[in-house]
Amino acid sequence: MAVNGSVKKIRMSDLDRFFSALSLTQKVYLPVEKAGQYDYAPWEPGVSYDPEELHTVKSAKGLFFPQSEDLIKYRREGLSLAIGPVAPEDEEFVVFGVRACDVKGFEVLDRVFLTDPVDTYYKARRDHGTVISVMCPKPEETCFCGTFGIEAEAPGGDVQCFITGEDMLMEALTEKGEALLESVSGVGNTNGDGALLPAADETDLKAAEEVKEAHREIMKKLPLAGLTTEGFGKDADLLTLFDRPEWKELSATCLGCGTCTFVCPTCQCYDIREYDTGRDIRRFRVWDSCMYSDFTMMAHGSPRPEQFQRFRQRFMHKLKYYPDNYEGAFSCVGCGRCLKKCPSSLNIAKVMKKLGGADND
Amino acid sequence: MRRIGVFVCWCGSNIAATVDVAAVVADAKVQPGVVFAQDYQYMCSEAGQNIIKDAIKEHQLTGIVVCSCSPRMHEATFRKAAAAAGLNPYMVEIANVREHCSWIHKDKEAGTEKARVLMRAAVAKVMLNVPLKAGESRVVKRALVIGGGIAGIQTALDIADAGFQVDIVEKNATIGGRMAQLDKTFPTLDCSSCILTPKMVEAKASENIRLITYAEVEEVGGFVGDFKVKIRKKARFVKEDVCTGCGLCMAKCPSKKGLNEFNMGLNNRPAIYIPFAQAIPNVAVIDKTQCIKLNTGKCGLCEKVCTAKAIDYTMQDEFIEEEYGAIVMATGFRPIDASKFDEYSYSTCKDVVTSLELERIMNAAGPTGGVLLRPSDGKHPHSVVFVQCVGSRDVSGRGKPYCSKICCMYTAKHAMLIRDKYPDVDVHVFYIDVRTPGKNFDEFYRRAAEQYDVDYIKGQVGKVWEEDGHLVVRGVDLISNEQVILNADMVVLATAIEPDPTARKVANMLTASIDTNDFITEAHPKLRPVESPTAGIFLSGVCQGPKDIPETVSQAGAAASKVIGLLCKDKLTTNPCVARSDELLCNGCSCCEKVCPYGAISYDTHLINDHGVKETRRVALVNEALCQGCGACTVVCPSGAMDLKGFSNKQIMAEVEAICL
Amino acid sequence: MQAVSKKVLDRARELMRDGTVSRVAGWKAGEFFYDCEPALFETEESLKDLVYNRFCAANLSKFLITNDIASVADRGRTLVLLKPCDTYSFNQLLTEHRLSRDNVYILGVGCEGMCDVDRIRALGIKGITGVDESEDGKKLTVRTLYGDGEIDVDGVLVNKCETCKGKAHKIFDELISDNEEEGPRGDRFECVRELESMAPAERFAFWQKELSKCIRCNACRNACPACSCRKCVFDNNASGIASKANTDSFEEKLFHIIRAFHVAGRCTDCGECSRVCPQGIPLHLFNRKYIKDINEFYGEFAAGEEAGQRGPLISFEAGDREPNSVSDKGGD
Amino acid sequence: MPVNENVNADNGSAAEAQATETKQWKPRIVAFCCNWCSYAGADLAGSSRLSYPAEIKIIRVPCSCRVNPTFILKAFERGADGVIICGCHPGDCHYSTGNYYARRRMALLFSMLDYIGVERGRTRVEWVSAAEGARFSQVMNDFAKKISELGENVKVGDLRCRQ
Repeated sequence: MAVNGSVKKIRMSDLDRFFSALSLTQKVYLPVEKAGQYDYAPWEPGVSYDPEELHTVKSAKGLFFPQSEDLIKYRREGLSLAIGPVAPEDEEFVVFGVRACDVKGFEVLDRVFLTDPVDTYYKARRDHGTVISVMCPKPEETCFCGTFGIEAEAPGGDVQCFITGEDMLMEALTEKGEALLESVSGVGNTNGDGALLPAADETDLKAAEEVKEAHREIMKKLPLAGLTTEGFGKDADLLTLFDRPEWKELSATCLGCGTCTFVCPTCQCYDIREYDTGRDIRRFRVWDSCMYSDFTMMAHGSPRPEQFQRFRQRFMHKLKYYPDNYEGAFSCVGCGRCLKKCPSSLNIAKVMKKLGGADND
Repeated sequence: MRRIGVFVCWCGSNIAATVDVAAVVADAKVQPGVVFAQDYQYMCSEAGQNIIKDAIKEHQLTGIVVCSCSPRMHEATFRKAAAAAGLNPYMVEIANVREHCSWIHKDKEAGTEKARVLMRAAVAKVMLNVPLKAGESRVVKRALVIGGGIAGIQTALDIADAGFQVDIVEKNATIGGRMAQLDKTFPTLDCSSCILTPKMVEAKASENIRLITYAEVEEVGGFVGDFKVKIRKKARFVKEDVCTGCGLCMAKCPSKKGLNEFNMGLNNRPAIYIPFAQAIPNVAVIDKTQCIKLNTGKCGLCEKVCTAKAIDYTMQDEFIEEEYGAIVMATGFRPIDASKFDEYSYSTCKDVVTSLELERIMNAAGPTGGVLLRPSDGKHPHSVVFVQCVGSRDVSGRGKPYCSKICCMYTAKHAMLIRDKYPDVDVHVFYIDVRTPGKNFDEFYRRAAEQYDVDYIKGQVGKVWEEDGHLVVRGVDLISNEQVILNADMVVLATAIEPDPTARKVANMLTASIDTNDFITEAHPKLRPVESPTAGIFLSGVCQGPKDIPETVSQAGAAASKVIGLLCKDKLTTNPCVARSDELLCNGCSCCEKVCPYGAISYDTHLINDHGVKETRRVALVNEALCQGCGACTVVCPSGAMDLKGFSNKQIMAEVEAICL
Repeated sequence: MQAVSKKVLDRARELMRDGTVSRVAGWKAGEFFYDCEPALFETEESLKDLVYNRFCAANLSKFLITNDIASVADRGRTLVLLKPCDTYSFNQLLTEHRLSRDNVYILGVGCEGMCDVDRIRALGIKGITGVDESEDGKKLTVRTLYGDGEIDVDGVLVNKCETCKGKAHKIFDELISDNEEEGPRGDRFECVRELESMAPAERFAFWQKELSKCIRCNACRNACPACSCRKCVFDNNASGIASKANTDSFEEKLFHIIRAFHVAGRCTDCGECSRVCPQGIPLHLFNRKYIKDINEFYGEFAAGEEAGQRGPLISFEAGDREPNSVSDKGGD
Repeated sequence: MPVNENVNADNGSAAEAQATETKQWKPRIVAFCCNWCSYAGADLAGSSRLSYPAEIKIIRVPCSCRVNPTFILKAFERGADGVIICGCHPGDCHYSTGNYYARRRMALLFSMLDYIGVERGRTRVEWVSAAEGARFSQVMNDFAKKISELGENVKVGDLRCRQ
């Protein structure tokens, strides 16, 4: 971390003030507890940031790629149709508290949605959103971002943050991030004895380095620390992997629900549906799951009629098809949500161990 | 692509006065799918129908909506008009803008708005209509009557008279039923067997009637017009076509301990017996529980004395399989068991008898030769007490909650007959109410009370017990509000009647529904009293509810006319708005089968090909001839596999949506 | 629990060896100690991975039909391990002709209550790597990346186990259980009464909050042994109510109400819906409401108590209560 | 199919939109009536000129047992303020048992709606025979009054397309 004017610090107790100041001009989304579960929700007075919570149930991807969003609206009249567009998002917003894995998840989505043909709805949200990441506190036994080369100690985004005891350091990484921090530079702190975001000094940076070092030590001890991508990716043989007999056993107890897909920060499949009142219609897209029996259903039936085929599709996509399409990048970020949430305790780590390199056993 | 036409009727001023017909037409023109809309003074008139027919042809309409009076009035008219123009008649929907709109609203704005919504809903529905075709099924020209009492006999006679074949299945060895056991009938006091016997003989003689006695229905399959029935003909050990009914065997039979069922067990009969003198067929039967030969292998006396060589100890049950177009239930009744009413001491005192037992005692062919004698000592009684409503109108759970209907009248009859024949006998009747609706009934009762001095006491009997060789009856007189204690030589219990216990089993086989008292449910209590809700099943006599002989006979005739009406047809047209099961969605869970009141749903296990995924599994099948289209199955089906044609889930939801727009 | 566990593993091996069964449906150890997954063991050798411990909450009844194990006769019999509560689901599936009894050999396994790792996490314990059960089965020692600690088993039971219906198996070929006679635990309708006693606005707020978390992953439905439709109406575009995602708040309510209604009278209260919900929505509160209503309106009825029962929604009495009178709790 | 592009559907008909704005809230009430008793009862109410509010719209079904709870929820989702189901009196069902099943289904559905906090008064079951035209009218008047008192259904509607 370079010592320059771009690293600021804020008292943890002043975070509310920070959100409040930002909220004057835009919505600030952060992990908020609701009936026992954390998910991203807009900040409002009374909502506070919980630095202890590692992951929201759903990742932050929904802020850029909502679970459902209207595409067009139309109305039937006699035998004709009157079509009206739905404008893409045009308001600025901030996402606060994103972890390293989820930030990498945005990159996975970017490759899909921002390359030609560009998804205008996604792009509008990406253009208008500013990402503030916070380095994770205590990683869980389900974490394995290291497997995909993610450095949890450099979470990224437009601004990345580190908690050093009473303070949080904020480092702007992009112009957008810099501008955001600049936008609140005139705000004073709660005590009234200085700025809300003073520049960080050497001591602060040293403290941050210590926090990171401690974090690295924990990361090494994680049960899945040794999990590798060996046997997958661009260089693996597609058909060999596809035809592996273990897929059936691996998927035998898959219920075909969409839990893994919907909590995943990188799954990007969607279906297009209509809300049809008989006269007015909204055409919208919704997240879809390749685990669903009606995924890519066509008139002749499903191209993947059996659950094991759909299960294989999901992991082949993450570990083989996506890397083939995007220069070797994997579309898993090791956040571990699927490890925690699958009702049948199936997950990508089991797949990688079973089908991957010898080191994984 | 759907091309819908909307026709808005003025009904003179009936609709047009409160609905802006032109506005409805204008709105109709912009509804999704609508290509044509027009109004007219009287759509149901020939000119109006021609407008519809012409528009169907000219605009290639695929469906039409008529905004008019209730579909209960003219749906059929407009369906016919559509069919005449080459459109499937089920592509017609009616928006009821008269009864449900113009006639009840005074404000024209509100009426017009509502008419628009009703039109919109009908358009939304017709967009999803599919052409339906009424199916056809054959009619087997033969009827089955289950039960050979007066109800069954009369039904069979009437059906036979119309020229149709009819089989009577009777579980006992003879037809005749309960009526054969009765002595005299109220209110005319003519002799029961004198009026019954000719009917029995006629049934036997009819070329169109086949009597299958000592037999029971074993299995029923099929549906209206085409039932398949398996009948078990129990072994009677006497060849029916050989026996002459001479009765010699009865005299020689050494086993004489069997209780005489015909005489309500008041005396005994031999193991081989003819139930009663006028039995039809007049053929002996061996009671295998009593026969020494069948139980020990020794004896064989009857075989030796039978000159006709009719005895066959090796006889086995036989099965008859037959097809029928219609089935009539005439399973009748029995008196309930009086022994569960301890207070009347029926099971401990021989001189406490039931009314049906009294019938036998009073009957010349009965155990006492028609002389009123006390069963305990054969002495002449001097005082008889009748107790009414034994087990009838009883909500305590021991008896029946309903009124057995016939008891008031037969008790008046018994009382009158006793007083007439034995003026020295005191007769008392304890009653809750005396119910005498019916032609000459009340006059009859009053004759008993007034002319014959029968002592009617309004009140119930609390206890009957034996003391010093006679009975003591303790009751209450509600009019004087005093306890009454009477000495009696005999006590007669007017026991409630209940459906014959075989009725439940038979009804289950026929999928005829049964009420909580085991009476068979009629299709409609007022309008279809002789039909079961299950098509092709008809009801005759007491199996449907308590009734006396004239009522039974008229119902028997009514059931027969319904059967004849059915058998006259060569083909049955089935309502096409019936349930339909999508085998790709069916789970085979049987929920639909269980709620179907018509037994229209069955199951089949076969190979299902779901877009290339093949699997052998159990799925529901709807018999369209049986299904009446109620839709009960569609709601219990969680997967939505079961849907109702003409009222499909999507159609109804489209109506809901259109109304809520 | 450990004693039962040992016997179960040995017996499964024996039954496979002597040819009584040709495969075993049980649980196998997962990635971590707590994520035991349902599994099918086709060889005696593979049985080394079979486990039966505090974290085998998954109900194997649904697993039997999703894999068509019990409908395919020519593959020989399958041994299935069923906990007491799982047997209700099995019976219900038998009632609905979804299983062939002859194809299954049921080993009823005793249960002392299953643990829920999410409830351990909810205590603030992070980075859990292992757990040890005390001799008496009352305590758990939890090992984590950040140190060890001891917790009460009772505090981390799976929701359904907190109000266990009783330890008796309703159907089995053979039993390995030492607490068969233990009755129900707690009052499973207390939670329903609590909601019922709230003001309508509070109830609405409660459900609004809970159901707005729903992500329509369908885990509740797909795990539910009563939701055994081959194709759900919500997946069927022709049904008129197909929907895929949380497009609006009421759609979620509609989904959950219809789901509760479809399983009313068939739900055995196995608790899988709440157990698998990634958002921790107390979905069992819907089903228990219906069980409670059915008991109150139409007499006690426990779906799956025995095979072949006629459920309350496919039955009626002439004197049934009128719908307008079902609630006097207000709402107006 | 002719398609008019770039027409804002919400302003498809300017006059209509304007009318909507000035319009007061009027309840939307859906009545499911069985063909044999209640629908005929409604016809009788009509031929006897016994009025009830125009907000009530009747959907004809063969039997009350045809009414799937889904229809009722669908109506609420689409903005209905009240739903009433009418059938033959218990014991008089044309199909002998249909209304008995309907009665159980509706009892459970209503109980659930109450449980999630939806106003109980928005749903009702009434048994009306073909001879009870006067009663039909009275029942509908009562129900409409109740719904007017309860006001607009805001809890369970999905008004994405509502103008």
